[in-house]
Amino acid sequence: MTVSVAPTVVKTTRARRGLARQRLQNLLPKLVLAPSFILVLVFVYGFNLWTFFLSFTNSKAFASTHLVGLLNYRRLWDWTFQSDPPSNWYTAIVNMGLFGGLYVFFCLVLGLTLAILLDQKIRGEGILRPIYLYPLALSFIVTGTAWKLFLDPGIGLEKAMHDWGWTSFHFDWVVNPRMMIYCVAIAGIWQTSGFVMAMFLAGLRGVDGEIIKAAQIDGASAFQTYRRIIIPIMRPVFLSAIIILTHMAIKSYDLVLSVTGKNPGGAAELPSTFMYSFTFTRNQMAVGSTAAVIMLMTIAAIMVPYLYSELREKGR
Amino acid sequence: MAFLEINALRKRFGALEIIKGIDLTLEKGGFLVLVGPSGCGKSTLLNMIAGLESITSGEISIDGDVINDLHPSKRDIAMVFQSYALYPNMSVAQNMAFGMEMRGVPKPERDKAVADVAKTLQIEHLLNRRPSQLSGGQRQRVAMGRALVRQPRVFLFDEPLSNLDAKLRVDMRIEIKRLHHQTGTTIVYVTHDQIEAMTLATRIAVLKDGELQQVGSPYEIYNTPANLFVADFMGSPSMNLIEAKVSKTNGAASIVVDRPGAEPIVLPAPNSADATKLRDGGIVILGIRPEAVSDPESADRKSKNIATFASHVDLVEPAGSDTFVVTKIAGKEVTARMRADADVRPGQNVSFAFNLDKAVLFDPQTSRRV
Amino acid sequence: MKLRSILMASVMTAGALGLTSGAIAAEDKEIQMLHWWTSGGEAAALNVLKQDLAKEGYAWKDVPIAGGGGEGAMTALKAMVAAGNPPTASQILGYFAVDYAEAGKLGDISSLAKKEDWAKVVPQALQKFTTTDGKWDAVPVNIHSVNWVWINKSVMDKIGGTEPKNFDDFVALLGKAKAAGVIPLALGGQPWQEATLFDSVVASTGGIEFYKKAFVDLDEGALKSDTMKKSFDNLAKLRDYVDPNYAGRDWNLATAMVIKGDALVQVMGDWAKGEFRAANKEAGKDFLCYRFPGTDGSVIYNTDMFAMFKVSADRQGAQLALADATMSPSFQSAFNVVKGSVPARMDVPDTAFDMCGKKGIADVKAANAAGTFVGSMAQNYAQPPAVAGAYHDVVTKFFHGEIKTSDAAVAELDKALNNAK
Amino acid sequence: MSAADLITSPPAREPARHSNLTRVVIYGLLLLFAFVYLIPLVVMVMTSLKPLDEVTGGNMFALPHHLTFDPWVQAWGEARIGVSDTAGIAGYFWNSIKMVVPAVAISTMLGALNGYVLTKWRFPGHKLVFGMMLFACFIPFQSVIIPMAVILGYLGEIGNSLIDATGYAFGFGNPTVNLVIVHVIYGLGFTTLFFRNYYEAFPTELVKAAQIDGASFFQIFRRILLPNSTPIIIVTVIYQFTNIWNDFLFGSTFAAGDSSPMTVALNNLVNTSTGIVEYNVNMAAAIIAAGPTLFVYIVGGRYFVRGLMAGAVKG
Repeated sequence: MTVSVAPTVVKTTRARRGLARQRLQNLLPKLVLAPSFILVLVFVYGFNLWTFFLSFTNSKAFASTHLVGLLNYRRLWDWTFQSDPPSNWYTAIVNMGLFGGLYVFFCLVLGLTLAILLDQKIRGEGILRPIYLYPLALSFIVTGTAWKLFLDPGIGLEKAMHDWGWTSFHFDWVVNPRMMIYCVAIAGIWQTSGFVMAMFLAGLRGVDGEIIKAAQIDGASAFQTYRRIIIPIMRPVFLSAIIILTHMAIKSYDLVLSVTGKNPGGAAELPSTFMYSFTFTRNQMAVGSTAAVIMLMTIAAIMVPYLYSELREKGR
Repeated sequence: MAFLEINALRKRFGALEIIKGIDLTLEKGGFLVLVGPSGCGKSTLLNMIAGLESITSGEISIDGDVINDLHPSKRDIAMVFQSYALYPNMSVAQNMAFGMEMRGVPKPERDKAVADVAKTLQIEHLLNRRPSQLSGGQRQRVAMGRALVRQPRVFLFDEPLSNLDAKLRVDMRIEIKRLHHQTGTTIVYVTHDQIEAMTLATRIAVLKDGELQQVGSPYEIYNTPANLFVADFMGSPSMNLIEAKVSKTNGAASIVVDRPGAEPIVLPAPNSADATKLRDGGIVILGIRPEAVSDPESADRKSKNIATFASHVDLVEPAGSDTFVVTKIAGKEVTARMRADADVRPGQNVSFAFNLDKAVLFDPQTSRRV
Repeated sequence: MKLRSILMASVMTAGALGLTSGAIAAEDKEIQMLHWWTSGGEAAALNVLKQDLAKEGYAWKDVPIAGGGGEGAMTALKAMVAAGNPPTASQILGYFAVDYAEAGKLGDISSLAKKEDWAKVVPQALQKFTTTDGKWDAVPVNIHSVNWVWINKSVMDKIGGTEPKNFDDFVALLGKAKAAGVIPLALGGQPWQEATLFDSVVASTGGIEFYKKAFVDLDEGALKSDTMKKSFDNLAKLRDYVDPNYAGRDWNLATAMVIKGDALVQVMGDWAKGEFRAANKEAGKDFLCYRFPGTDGSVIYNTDMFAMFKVSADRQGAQLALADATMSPSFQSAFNVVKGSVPARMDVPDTAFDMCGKKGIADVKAANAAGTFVGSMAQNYAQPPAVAGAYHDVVTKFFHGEIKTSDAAVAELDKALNNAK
Repeated sequence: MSAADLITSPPAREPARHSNLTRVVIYGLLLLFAFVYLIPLVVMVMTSLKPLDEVTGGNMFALPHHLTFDPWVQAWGEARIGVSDTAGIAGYFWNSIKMVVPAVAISTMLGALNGYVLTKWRFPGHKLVFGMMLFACFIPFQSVIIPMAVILGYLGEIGNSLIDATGYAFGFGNPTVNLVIVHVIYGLGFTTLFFRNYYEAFPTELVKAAQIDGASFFQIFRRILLPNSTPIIIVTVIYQFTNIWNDFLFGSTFAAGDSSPMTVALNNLVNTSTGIVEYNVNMAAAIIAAGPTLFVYIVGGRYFVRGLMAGAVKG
C-alpha cells in the first residue's frame, strides 16, 4: 500500500508544478508584448483621444477644456467645400490627393522599373544600387533646399540650360504656385523611389525560378511574364511598399516647407503643414486638432479595410 | 496498462473540431503509424502527444503518467520533423546537443552522447558542419540523431521521409526499421504513405477527418479493412471495389456482378463475410486486392474459393516484378496482378481468377465491412 | 514630486530654525535662452549679452532653433512649457507673449522694472506686450519697423530716380526701373513677406488712422471700405514690377538682389539693413532707406522681446540679471546697430547708428509722440496669430491670383478675419 | 524546402537572356536613371567645394574654378551656430550618435520580440494587436508633440525627485534619453512589422523542436530566432537609423540646445533668418550630416536588399 501511495503524491505535485509553469509559459509571450502594446496604446491611441477631445474645445495657444461642440468641425466642413478662393484646408486636401497619389504611384512605378531593370543580370549592380538608394540617407531639410536651388529658374536648372545656349528651355514649376506641389512630389519621389526599388528587387529575387521557367515554356514574353506572373506574386511587397510610402506621404512636412519656401499663395499647403501651422503658429490648437482628427479618420478609412483584408487573407 | 495511452482525445479550434474523440494505445517498444490523407488530423494528434498543441479534452499518458499539462520538454519525448527543423545557426553537433544543453547536462557528457549516436548513424564526419552544408539524407540522419541523443521514452516522427527522393526514402525506411529493432524504443510515426505504414508499423491507426477508422496490425489493416475508406486507402494499387448483388439460395450466398452486354459473374461469397448478414437481392461492395486477381495459372493453389471468368483487357502495366492488367467490370476498373511474363495485350479477352479467400464485402450504406 | 517637496520643506524648516545659514538652495547661475538668432551677425550681437552676463557670473545656455521666423522655436517653447520646464527666457513675438502671459506662464520682473523705471523709457505701445495687468513679464530688445523701402543707390542713380513721396511716385519709380531693364521690386513670394508689404500699402493708401481702424480695431466699416479695396488694387499694381521667379524666395535673397544691383528696391522691415551691413554696404552711399512712400511720420513696428517665464526661485536671480542686461542702454545700442533695428529704449543715444538707424530712432520717437506708432498686422503686433494668419492667407492668395479681384479680396478679408477672431 | 534552405539560400534564378539591343536599352535606362539620381548630390558636392562668390555668381553645374575645402572645415568645426561655445556641427554629430544608437538598438530589440510573439506565440486577438501597432505608423507627429511634452515633463520631475533622493536622475528628464524614448515608441510599429513578416516565414518547426529540446521562451528567441535574423536586423537597423538620424521635428522640440541632434544644428546653420546664405558651407554640412546614413547605405546596400529579400517585404 505504502509503496503505491508515494508515486501518486509525487505525480500530483509534479503535475501541479507543471501546471504553474505552463501557465507562466502561456503568459510570458503576452507579458513580453505588453510593454510595447501599452506604449502604443498610450502614446498613440491615448494621444489621439486627447486630440479628439481638443477638437471639441476652443483651445487656442494652449489646451483648453471649454467645449464648443462641433464648431471646429463645421469650420473645416465649410472650408472643405470652399474652393473660390480655395481655403487653405481645401488646398491641403487637394494637394494631399495630388501629392500622395503622384508620390505613391511614381515611387511604385519607378521602383518597380528600376528593380526589373536591375534584375536582368546587370553588370555593375553593386555600383548602381547605392546610387538609387542614397537619397533616402539625406535629411529632408537639406534635400529640400538642394532641390529648391536646383529647380529655381533664376539660379538652377533653367539658368544652367540658358547658359549652355538652350534659351528656350523653360521650367519654372517651383515658383509657380499651381505647379509647386509637383516639385514637392518630384523631390519626394527622388528621395524614396530607391528604397522602393530595393524592396521590389528583394521581392523579385524571392520569386521561385521554376515559376518563371514555367511561364517561359508557356510562351509568355518577358513583359508578359512580369505583368501576369511575377508582379502578381509580389503582391505582399506592394503591401509593405504602400504602407511605407503612404506613411511618408502623410508625414511629409520638412520637405514641403523647404522646397516651396513657406507656402506662397497658400498653394503648397498639405494637411501636415496645415495642422502644424494652426497648432503652433496660429495658436488655434482646436482647429489643428480637428484637422488631425479628420486626417486620421481618412487614413483609417483607407488603411483599415486594406490592412484588414491583407491580414485576414493570410489566414491562420 | 499500455505504455502510451490516448483516451477520448479531442481538439477544437473554435467551432472546428479537428480531433474527434480518439482512443489509442501502444505497448512499450511498439511502432505506431498514424496514417491518413492530408488534413485528417494525424499531425495534430502527434503534436498533441508532443505537447505542441493544447488538448481540448481527453487524456494522454505515457507509462502511466498523465502528460496533458506537461511542457513538451518534460514529456521525455523526441520528435523528428518533416523539414527536420535543424537549427541553421548551429553545427550538427550543437544541434544534437542542444536539448541536453537546455537540460543542463554537463558538456563532457553531451559530447559523449553525441559521439555515440553519431557513430550509430555514421554521421561522425558531419559533426562540425552546418545544416545548410548537408544533403537531404544527411539532414534526415542528423534530425534522427538529435532525437536519439535524448534517449526518450517515446519517439515522434512527423512524415520524416517525405522530403527525400524515392531511393533515399527506401534506404531511410530500412534504417528506421533497423533502429527500432536495435533500440526497442516506442515510436509514433505520422505518414500519408501507406507503404511506409505497412513496412514500419507494428500497429497502424488509420485516420480520416479526425476520427479513427481502424487500428490494428498491418496484416489486419491490409487484409480485413474495417471499412471502404481503409480498404481504398491502404495498398497500392488500391483494392478493387466492385458493386454486386447478393443472391441467396438455400442459405448459401453468392455474389452476382452484373455486366451489361455480357453474362453476369457469379461468385461464391467470401469466407470473411458473415453470411447471416447477407440479404437476398441486397447490394454489397466486393473488395478484392489486385494480388487476389490473377490469371488462372498463377492463382493461389491453396485457395478453396476461386472463381474464373473472362473479360476484356483495357490496359497493361508492366511493373517489372509484376504485370498489372486493368479490365472493366460493371463499369468499374479492376486491376489484376499477374506474372511478370504474362502474355497479355490490351484488347484481348483474358481469363481472370478471383481468389475469394482474400475478398471482403462491404455494406454500401454504412461502408462497413460485412 | 512628493519626495521633493518634503525635502524642500525640511530644508526650509531647517533654515527657519536657523540650523543652517545660507544653505538654502544655491542660486542657479545658468540662463537658458531660447531664440532663433543663429546667423553670424545676430549671434555676434547676442554674444555681447552673453559676455555681459558672464561678467556677473552667469552661464549662458543657448537653445537656438532657426528657421521660419521662429516657428520651430515656438513649437519647442510650447513643448518646454507644456513639460513644465520653461527656459529662463525666450525670444518671442507680439501676441505670442500675450498668450503665454494670459496662460499664466510668465514670471514677474516688475521689481526691476520699477527700479529702472522702464515704463518711462519704453514706448507705451510696446508695453502692451511686455506687461500684463501692470506687471512686467518681458523685455523688448529692439523696435523693428516694416514700412521701409531699401534702394540700391547706383541703380537709382542710373535710372535717375528720386525719393518717391507717395504711392503713385513709387509706381512711377518702379516703372522707370522696369524700362531700364532692372527688376524693379525685389520680393520674396512668401505669405508673410507679401503681408508685410501690404501693411505698408494699406498705411500708404488709407493713412495710418485707417490702418489702425482696420487692423487694430478690426472695424467692419474700414475692412469693407473702398479704401481697403483701393489698397488691394495698389498691391495688385506692385505685382507688375516683380520678377517672375519671386514665389517662395526667402527675404534675404530678395535683399541680395538689391545689394547686387539686380533689383532696384525691396520693401522690407529694417532687418534687411543687417544684410546690407553684412555685405559691407554703407547707408547713403551704397543704399538708400526711405519710409514706404506715403507713410513718412508713421512707424509700423514689431519688436523682438525676451519673455521671462515663471521659473523656480533659484533661477529668478539669473532671469533678473538677463532682463537687466538686455535693457542696459549699452547693449541696446550695440545689438541694434548690428541688427538694423532701433533700441527699444527711447533714451539710448543714436551716435553709434548709421544714417538709416538715426532716422529710425527719430521716427520712432516722433511717431510715439504723435500716436502714429502702430503694430504690424503681418508680424502679429496688431492682432493675435490666428487673425494675422488669416490676413496672410488672404493677402498671399490675392497676390498670387487665387483671389481674382479686389472686391473679392475685401470680402474675403472681412470674412477671414472675423472667422479667426 | 527545408528550414535551413529558407534562411540561408534564396532560390537561384536563371539569368535572363536578352538580345544585344535590349541589353543596350536596359543599360541606357539604368545609366540615365543613375545620372538623374546623382545630379543633386553632384551639385551639392560641387557647391561645397566652391568659394561662395563662385556659387552665387556662377553656373551650379560648373566644376569648381578654385577648389576649396574651407566650407567643409567650417561646417565641421568653425561655423558658429547660435551663441553656444560649440562651433560647427561636430559636437552635435556626437549628440546624434548618442541618441540614435540606443534608440535603434532598443526599438529593433523590441520589434524582434514583438514579431516573435506575434508569429510564434499567437494568442486570440494577435491580429488586432498587430493591426493596432501597424496603424500607429500613420499618426501625424504634429499632434502628439504637446501631450508627449507633458509626459516627458513628468519624467523630468521624477528625475528631479530622484536627484533629490539619490543624487542621480537615472536618465529621467535627460533630453537625449527623452528622444530615445520618443523614437523607440514611434518606431515600434515599423520594427514590429519588419520582424513579424520575417518570422512569419521562419519555420515554426524550429520553434517546436526547440520546445521539445526544453528551451524556454527566451532561450528559443535568443538561441534560435535571433541568430537567424541577421538579414532582417540589418534592414530594421538601416531603416530605423535613417529615420531617427534624419528626424528634425522631435529633435528640435524635445532636445533643443546643447543636446540637440545633428539635424537641428544643420537647420540652424542652413535656415538662418538673416545673413548671407553660405550655400557652400550649408552643402558641406549637409553632406557631413548625411555621412553616417550614406555610409550605411553604400556599405550596407547589398545586405539591405538581401535582408529585404529574406522576408521583410512579405506582407
